[in-house]
Amino acid sequence: MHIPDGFLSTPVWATLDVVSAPAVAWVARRAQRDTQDHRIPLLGVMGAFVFAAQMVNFPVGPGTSGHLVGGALLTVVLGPAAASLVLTAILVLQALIFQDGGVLALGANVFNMALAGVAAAYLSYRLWGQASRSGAIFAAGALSVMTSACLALGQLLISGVPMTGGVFWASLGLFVVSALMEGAITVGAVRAIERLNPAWVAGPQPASSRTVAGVALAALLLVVLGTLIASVAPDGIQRLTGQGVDSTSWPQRTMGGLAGIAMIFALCYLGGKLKSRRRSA
Amino acid sequence: MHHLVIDRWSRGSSSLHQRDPRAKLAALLVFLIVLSTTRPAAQWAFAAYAIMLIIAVHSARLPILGLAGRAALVLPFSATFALLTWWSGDTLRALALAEKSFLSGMAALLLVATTPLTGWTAALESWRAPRMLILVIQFVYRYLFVIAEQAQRMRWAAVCRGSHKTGGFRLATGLVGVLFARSWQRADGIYHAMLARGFRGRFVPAAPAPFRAADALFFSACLAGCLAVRILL
Amino acid sequence: MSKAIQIRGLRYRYPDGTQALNGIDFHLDAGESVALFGANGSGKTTFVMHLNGLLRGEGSIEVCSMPLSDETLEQIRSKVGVVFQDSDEQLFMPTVLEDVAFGPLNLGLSPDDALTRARTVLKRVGMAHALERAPYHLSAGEKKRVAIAGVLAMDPEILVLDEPTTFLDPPTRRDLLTLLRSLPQAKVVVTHDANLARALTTRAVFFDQGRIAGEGDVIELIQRFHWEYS
Amino acid sequence: MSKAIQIRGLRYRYPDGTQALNGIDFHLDAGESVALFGANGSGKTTFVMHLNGLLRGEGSIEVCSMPLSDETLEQIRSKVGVVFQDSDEQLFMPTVLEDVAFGPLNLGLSPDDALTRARTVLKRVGMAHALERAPYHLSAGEKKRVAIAGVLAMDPEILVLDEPTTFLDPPTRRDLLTLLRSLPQAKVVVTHDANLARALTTRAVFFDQGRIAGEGDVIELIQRFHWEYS
Ligand SMILES: Nc1ncnc2c1ncn2[C@@H]1O[C@H](COP(=O)(O)OP(=O)(O)OP(=O)(O)O)[C@@H](O)[C@H]1O
Ligand SMILES: Nc1ncnc2c1ncn2[C@@H]1O[C@H](COP(=O)(O)OP(=O)(O)OP(=O)(O)O)[C@@H](O)[C@H]1O
Ligand SMILES: [Mg+2]
Ligand SMILES: [Mg+2]
Repeated sequence: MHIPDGFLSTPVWATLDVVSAPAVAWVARRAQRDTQDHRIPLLGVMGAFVFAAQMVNFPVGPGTSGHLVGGALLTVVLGPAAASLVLTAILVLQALIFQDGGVLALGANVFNMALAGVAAAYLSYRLWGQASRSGAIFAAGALSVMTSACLALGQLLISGVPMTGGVFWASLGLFVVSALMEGAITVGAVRAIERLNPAWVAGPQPASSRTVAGVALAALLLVVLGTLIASVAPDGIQRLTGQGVDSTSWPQRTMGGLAGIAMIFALCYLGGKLKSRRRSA
Repeated sequence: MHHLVIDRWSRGSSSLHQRDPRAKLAALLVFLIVLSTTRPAAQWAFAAYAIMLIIAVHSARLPILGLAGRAALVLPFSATFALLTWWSGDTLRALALAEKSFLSGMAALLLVATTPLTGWTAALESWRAPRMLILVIQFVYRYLFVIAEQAQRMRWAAVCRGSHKTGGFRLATGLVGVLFARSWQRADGIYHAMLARGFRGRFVPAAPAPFRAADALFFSACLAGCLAVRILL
Repeated sequence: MSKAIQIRGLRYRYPDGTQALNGIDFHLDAGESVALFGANGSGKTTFVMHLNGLLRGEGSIEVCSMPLSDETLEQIRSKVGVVFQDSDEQLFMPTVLEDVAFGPLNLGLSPDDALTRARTVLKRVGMAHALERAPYHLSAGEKKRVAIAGVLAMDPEILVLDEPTTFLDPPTRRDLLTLLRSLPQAKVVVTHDANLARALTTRAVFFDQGRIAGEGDVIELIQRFHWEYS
Repeated sequence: MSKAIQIRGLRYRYPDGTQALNGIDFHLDAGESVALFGANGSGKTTFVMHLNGLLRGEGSIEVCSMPLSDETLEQIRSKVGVVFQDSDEQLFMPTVLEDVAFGPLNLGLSPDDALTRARTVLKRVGMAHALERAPYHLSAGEKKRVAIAGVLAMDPEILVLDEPTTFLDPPTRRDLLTLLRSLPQAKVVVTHDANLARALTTRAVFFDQGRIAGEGDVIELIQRFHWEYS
């Protein structure tokens, strides 16, 4: 879900722009570091490939069809840093040229899809890759889409875009369906690619850091859940029952929500650090 | 192909086309921020923003309807939410939501319709956007058309052989797999071509154009206009 | 003689505004072979994509006396087989046999019948030895043969070939020529190659900027437009 | 006469195990032009990729009396200019001018000098009107000219052309031929087109399954291998 401009309240888009810009810079440095230079054209062409692959219709179940979103596929093929970078490039082009997602909202869209979505895909692949490759790829596809979509929904709610309970649950239902589709499509696509040349798909990293991956994934998912809860909680009951929103209090609500997210993330991060320190000790 | 039209527009020669990409990008950001922080009740301000955009489109000698039609691509999304908002009883807010997303889209389009890709990527780069990101953007854009066309023809080939009957999941994965393989090979070919022309792991940038007084004037005018509307209306 | 294809006033404009076809009148008799000449970008490929309704422009198109419309589209697609310029774009299934059987399966044949037909056709184009190979790893000439087999397996009445000999070495070209000549179907051959046109067709049509600038005997047309370069 | 290229016992195996080159001996005199013939998949493209070290097989390669090694690689790449079969792979920069200036910039020229040289070369191939255009909007023939310009801008002593005329219409082909003939460099031309070979080169080499199966006068070789199909 690409958020256009005009939907997010100023603190929300501003915060996410401020968060995403250095994150992208860091991702770019990582991608450059663990990339041999033959991958510069590769990354670009893979971006174009994802654009094109999104045109291919996948029939999924009776009467429905979906298309590849591609975040998880790129993560599995290129690794997380390069995948983030490619997705960011795609989002920039979509915002400016294809009117898909806003310019000020670019930080939010990059955060949801290129950073959090890729992180979810990468962590799932790493966590479950040794146990069952297909399962891990499925989870990577599904969780990346679910993460991005829920974050976007939460940001819209925090920004005070009103939504009745019915719409809220319907959106969540829709997200679950598209997440499952993305999982299935990603598995199918990776299999097809492997059939042509197994060397194109990197295996998941060894399992030594599975705990870290597990904690990090849990943290990420908690943040997503936290965003949703924070966006609904303060006067969420009121909103869920479909009553109007008190539009004077939105800055407070926003700040409250963001603070909540930050706290959850900090807790998870600390937990992960402690755990890994104990392991290495 | 939507982006081909924009590409053609961006090679125009109006005074707006000639402004430095940095000035235009900065003006876009000012416009978007001012627009984003305008209260829903200030409906006159939205009218003023629209007029500013129309003047700019006119001075760029671009077809206003063509631009508006393309910016309207955001409307299905924003209309849905505007409807929801209107439902919950906030008519002004609903209206503002649709107006903001449409005007923002229009402004972004105006930038890319008056600035070739190389221009605005160079501007981003001079503002310290990671070089790697800029290169990837340029490559994605360069090969978008080539690979999309390949995908299109593969789909056609499947349609010719009656794919709507059994064209199932397997067909789609097969298509994506082959498309991937071809993209990968193409990337290899491109890399070889770069090596053959002396590439040593670093793109040598060409010299940027100077920032002129006219560019500074243009940006100041945009800034003043936006702020005046925001404060006065 | 009955007309295999009859086209009047065909115009097509790409979504980006390029007017690729600008009023084309064209006809093909049953069993006849016609060459399409024209400069790069003159609209030949665009035209060919209309023959089985992949693109839909203005004007009237009749194939085997059926006007092309949403109802007849499917039937017409099974009558007109198009071999694209680039075989890589045409071969999308993981193995050669599966690829060729794809069309017959869609025509409603049982899996067994479809595979049998695919095998027969592959033998005919001389590719019976490569049934289980991935099309992706074949040589250019082999790919072209498989692409043609995929189209022949649909048992079309009209064969449309868009620059069929690019990238092929002379012996493969000769073999392909022999194969094409032995096929009884009516043919529309898009090519820059005067030799190929002379060998396969008798009549030719010359495209220029989306219009037909000349029409007539192949040899005469090649001379008129200096369409040979040696 | 001094040798521009001297190769002995070149072998190359692709990572997937395909033995594409199987002991090639080859030489090119300064200023000479040679055609490479051979069936699809006989190893011509693979061979050509060795001439400037894009692929590295076993055997000895000397270019302008320098043995090819990691130290000389850069120098050799600036001496041997390869024009690929697919121009889309070769034109990767956002505008024509930038694309052609890419090589000179890498050679260490100042941006101004690089742009000047790019302009000169583009004028020479007749593309001076398209400096600011994006390569993907060009026609096939224009793309090929720009690709050649990009290579000429490196000021190579040897030009290598891999099937330079595919997809080009006859007039564009003729123009390209005139252009290539006017260039003084030594040339290696990979082609399936006997006419092109006769027009550009005097000597030819025939590849067969990664080996050289014949060598000699172009006209004689074409006859010996029946390498013409009309
Ligand atoms: N998808 C597209 N979108 C926009 N314009 C297109 C598209 N495809 C082709 N064109 C344009 O339409 C015109 C006709 O193109 P077409 O491919 O039919 O030419 P052609 O005669 O087949 O040329 P060639 O001999 O090079 O294959 C050209 O000007 C081309 O640039
Ligand atoms: N990237 C690759 N990986 C593995 N095998 C390859 C690769 N590229 C080419 N080959 C194989 O190497 C052999 C030589 O291929 P090459 O492309 O050099 O042939 P060619 O003489 O240029 O053929 P053509 O006339 O069709 O262009 C072929 O058998 C081909 O299948
Ligand atoms: Mg064509
Ligand atoms: Mg080759």
